[in-house]
Amino acid sequence: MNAILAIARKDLRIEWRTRTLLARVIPFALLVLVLFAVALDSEPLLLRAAAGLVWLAMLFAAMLLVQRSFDVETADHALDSLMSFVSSPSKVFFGKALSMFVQLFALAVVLLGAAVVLYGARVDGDSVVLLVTVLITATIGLSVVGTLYGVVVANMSGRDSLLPLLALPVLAPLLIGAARATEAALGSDTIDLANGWAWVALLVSYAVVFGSAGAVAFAPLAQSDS
Amino acid sequence: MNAILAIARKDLRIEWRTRTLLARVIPFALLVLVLFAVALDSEPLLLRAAAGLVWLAMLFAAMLLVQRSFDVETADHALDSLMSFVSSPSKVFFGKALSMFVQLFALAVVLLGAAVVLYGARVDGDSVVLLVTVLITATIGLSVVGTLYGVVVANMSGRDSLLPLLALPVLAPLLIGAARATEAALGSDTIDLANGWAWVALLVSYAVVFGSAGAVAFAPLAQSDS
Amino acid sequence: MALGGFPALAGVDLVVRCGELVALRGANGTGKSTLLRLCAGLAPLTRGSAHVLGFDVARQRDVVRTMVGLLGHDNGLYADLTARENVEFVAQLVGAGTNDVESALDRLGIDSRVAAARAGALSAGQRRRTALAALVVRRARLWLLDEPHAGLDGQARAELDGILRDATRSGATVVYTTHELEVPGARIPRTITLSGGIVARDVESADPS
Amino acid sequence: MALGGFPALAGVDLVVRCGELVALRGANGTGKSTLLRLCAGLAPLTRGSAHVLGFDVARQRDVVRTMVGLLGHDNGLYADLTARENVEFVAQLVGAGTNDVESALDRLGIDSRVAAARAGALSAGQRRRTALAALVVRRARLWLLDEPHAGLDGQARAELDGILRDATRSGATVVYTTHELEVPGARIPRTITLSGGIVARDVESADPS
Amino acid sequence: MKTGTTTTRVLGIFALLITTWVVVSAFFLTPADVVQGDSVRIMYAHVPTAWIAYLAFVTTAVASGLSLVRKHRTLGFDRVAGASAEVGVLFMAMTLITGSLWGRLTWGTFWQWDPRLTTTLFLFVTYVGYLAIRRVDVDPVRRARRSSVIALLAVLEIPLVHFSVVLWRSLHQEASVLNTDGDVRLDDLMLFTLFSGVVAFTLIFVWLVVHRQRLAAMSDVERLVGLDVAITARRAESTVGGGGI
Ligand code: HEM
Ligand SMILES: Nc1ncnc2c1ncn2[C@@H]1O[C@H](COP(=O)(O)OP(=O)(O)OP(=O)(O)O)[C@@H](O)[C@H]1O
Ligand SMILES: Nc1ncnc2c1ncn2[C@@H]1O[C@H](COP(=O)(O)OP(=O)(O)OP(=O)(O)O)[C@@H](O)[C@H]1O
Ligand SMILES: [Mg+2]
Ligand SMILES: [Mg+2]
Repeated sequence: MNAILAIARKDLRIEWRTRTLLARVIPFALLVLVLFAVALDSEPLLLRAAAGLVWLAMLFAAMLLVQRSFDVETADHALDSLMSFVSSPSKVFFGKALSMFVQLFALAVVLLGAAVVLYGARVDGDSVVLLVTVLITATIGLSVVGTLYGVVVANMSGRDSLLPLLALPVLAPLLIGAARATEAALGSDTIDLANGWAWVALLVSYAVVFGSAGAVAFAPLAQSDS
Repeated sequence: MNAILAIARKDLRIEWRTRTLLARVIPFALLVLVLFAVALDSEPLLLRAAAGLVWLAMLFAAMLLVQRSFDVETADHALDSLMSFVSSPSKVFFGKALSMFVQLFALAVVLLGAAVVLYGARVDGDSVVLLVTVLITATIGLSVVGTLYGVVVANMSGRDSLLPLLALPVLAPLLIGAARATEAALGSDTIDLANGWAWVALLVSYAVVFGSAGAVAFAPLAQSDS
Repeated sequence: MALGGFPALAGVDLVVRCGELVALRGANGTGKSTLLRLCAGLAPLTRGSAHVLGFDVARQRDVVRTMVGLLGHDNGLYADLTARENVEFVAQLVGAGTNDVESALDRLGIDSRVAAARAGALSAGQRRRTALAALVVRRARLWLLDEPHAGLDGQARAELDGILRDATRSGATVVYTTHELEVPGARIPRTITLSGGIVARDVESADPS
Repeated sequence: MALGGFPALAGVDLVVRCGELVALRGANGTGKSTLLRLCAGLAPLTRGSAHVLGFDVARQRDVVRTMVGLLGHDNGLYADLTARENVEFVAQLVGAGTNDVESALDRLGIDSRVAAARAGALSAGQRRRTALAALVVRRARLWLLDEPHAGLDGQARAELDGILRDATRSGATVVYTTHELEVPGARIPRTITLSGGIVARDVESADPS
Repeated sequence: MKTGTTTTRVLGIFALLITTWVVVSAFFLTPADVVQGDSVRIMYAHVPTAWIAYLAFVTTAVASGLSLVRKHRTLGFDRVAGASAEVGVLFMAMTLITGSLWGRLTWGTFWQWDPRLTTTLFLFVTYVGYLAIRRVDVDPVRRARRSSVIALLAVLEIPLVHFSVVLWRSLHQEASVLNTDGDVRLDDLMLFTLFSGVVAFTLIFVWLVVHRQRLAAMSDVERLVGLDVAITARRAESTVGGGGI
């Protein structure tokens, strides 16, 4: 437990010092939202697609954060030693997933706020609970899958291009689930609250499956190549 | 001239050996097209936005290629020596931009083909000339801007997150121009062929401006920090 | 063991006793680094077997990993943490105290200005010293060091020799590689020379200090 | 000159003549690497001025760059090209021929198996040798080498000393840093010792070979 | 060296015979559909390729699991996993191609953003990624371990594809645009032909995997034989007693 926290704290300290999230990833994600607007070039369209686009931007931004999180480990081959400091490799997994969660959650809140401003999405009082639950469960799923695939490609050359290729198809169900649930929470006419909660259930099982897969699979994966 | 070709050849040889474009970036870009469809979740919408989405996917994929292109240079600090081998730094710029162009052009052709299949875009016989011209000019613009910003972030830590942040806003005009011109070539009802050629003129001047800017600015930028 | 089809090691038969201090020598590309990484469970074994501290490296990798401290050609530092924070992080994970951190930094001659600088902004030798400080804090049972002297100045080299000797005194086993020429004053208990992936020479010094 | 607010060099007053072979010494963090990078036009100059081969480093950076061959702590190799392709690439850019490539590889003891292996799959010393071969092909007028001996085995070190001497004979100027202990047999014409960012000692050997 | 044996040759001949029967039956014996006309004949290629792709990916997952568990046979199972995934990607590509041709004939477009089609595409890309990671040149044992984990995660997508239509409808209010299950009513001969197709493609799949796997095994053996030679050569490099430094 202690080790998990120490690792998460280390990651967050590096984040704080380099301000990657604040100064780069958040602006990048906002930029992506704007670019969607540019590419679509129509307001009613945007409003209809708002929830999906927010989560798509989250996915792209998450790729950057995951890459960053493992660049830090592999730049000077720190991951090899890190693995030798902990009694069980799964601690490294949960430590890194935890710091990832903290950062992604902050990002999700900002992006949702941006969608309200940019795309004119609306948040009602009674659906706030659903919205927060969606944010938390989807972000947990995103963190564990991101961390898992981050370590898969961690020691490979050209990992920048491999990570999205491997992780995005696996994240597609999460994208669909989170988008539909968020749509429900934002009061779309195509999907109601009850349905939104059904999607949340899907998100929860997604996070559980990949969380346990990650804990188990981390050890065989976290070995350097050269 | 010789040096430019030697540098481009070196980059393409590394690409051929690692198959980054073929095995990773192209599948990634296709995946992005699919994710757009999932996020938008509506077919008429997709058809309307097809051109914009293709170019947006190009932009994201280009970020990966640029990153890869400069990762190769900075992994072992090769860029410093490379700059000292050529008589003028602009040769390095044009060499790297050339290899980038070759790769991006191949990618653009594949993506457009995918748009035809997936989004139902249609290519008519008489607009093929416009389409090819757009592809070439926009890809040239993308290559020079990508290379220019690639070197800006080349020696910075956490460049994965910085590159899209810096380059994408600059590429926004290109996105708009290429999207509109492609729309015209694909025979949309909102924009006609003549208008398409006007956008091409814009793309050409964009490429010229950034091409010369890159040639001049490359030298002061390509200096390592540490 | 083979890397990418090329046999890096071609049958090293080698027993190192507990508490020994062993210098590994050999020309470039004879497989020294590969041997160390193998013992740390980081390189795969194609043929044969390797036991470290009584554990099989291939099968009980996780156990082996926790007992071995490896300093490779790279330092394994986080560039955005200061030198002190790097050592402190290791201390937290292995359960060492703040005193240990301070004394390790002190011993490696890392003064407070250097300790407070980002690891990424240190000179090559200062980074190497920081990595060594982290290794001291770690208190591994088997120390594997790949060219620990490279980049260190004369004073740090002398200090390093003292540290390695102290480690063996407290029961740890130390194996390190080096290309340094034999220095007249220094005495290394045992020198093993690799050549072409096998042990070519194994000399036990007459008077281990 | 200052890095991140900390003055790495505090007033080095130094003249190196053409065709000289100079060894730069000093404790870790005294600014040797910084000095070399400065002369190569890679580190910024905060105060004062530096002239290399008659050109101002700050103002005529592009000219200086093309005349200086720098081998830093890193090797500057492309991991996905083979050792030979790496040297060939340099040869193409500087206009050297295939013979030069072969003779450079030969001189550095890079046999055909090693030359045909990906640079990323070489041992530390083999990579260093490849970088040196590229430097030989380059034929710079000023050679700056940052710890060129680190990682090389005894044979390669001897070869390196020969190469540096040959370079000075053909009119090039060579400055290199080192932490090696003074080796009895070897003769270095001039040794400069840095300390605290200034020149502490400047010894000209009596009999430059 | 050859990769064929009597068994695989017999297998190959059977595959050929049944495929011939399927082709004849699909084009000449089975009736055209009332609604779709002759285009329904694509079904005999489309549906079996989809199912064989599933079979291939499940095989990959099983082989990967065994490769992780059976440590002394890691590489053997890993070869099967890799070969099977390659063939699976091939079949999935055929599903996509036949499907979109069929779509062109029945819907007038190559593609519809229907949940089954979309998830199929995701499945396809997932295994393209799997193959991409197998291409990265590392030590075989490490590659086996890494790709096994990915294969075990990837196979979870198959139920997603299969049940996507149901799942989507229960959760999604908008009815799916077009029912891909089609309004095809299958008579006995059609059904028989369809299942003959499945058998034929299964045989082809097995045949391909066996050969692909043997090819990989042979190059591995060659590598190991080469390794012995290389080890001898490597030992000869050593200068025993002489100075290595
Ligand atoms: C690119 C387009 C298409 C793709 C990617 C595709 C994909 C698939 C897949 C993956 C399956 C296996 C489903 C399973 O058993 O889990 C399947 C089955 C099937 N497809 Fe398609 N399909 C496409 C177009 C079509 C079209 C145009 C039709 C007919 C109008 C069609 C009719 C069928 C039928 C009848 C089955 C078997 C019954 C079933 O399992 O539902 N498909 N297709
Ligand atoms: N990028 C940087 N930012 C801030 N300070 C730096 C940076 N690089 C080096 N320094 C500091 O400048 C001083 C000189 O560093 P330099 O690398 O030149 O030393 P060196 O003599 O080469 O030492 P070594 O023998 O360890 O290689 C050191 O104290 C170091 O901490
Ligand atoms: N990742 C790899 N893939 C293929 N071959 C490799 C790899 N790493 C090392 N080798 C080869 O294995 C042999 C042994 O390498 P190793 O790094 O162990 O040598 P070393 O004794 O440490 O040499 P040095 O003194 O130069 O550090 C070398 O010939 C090298 O080319
Ligand atoms: Mg080594
Ligand atoms: Mg230095």
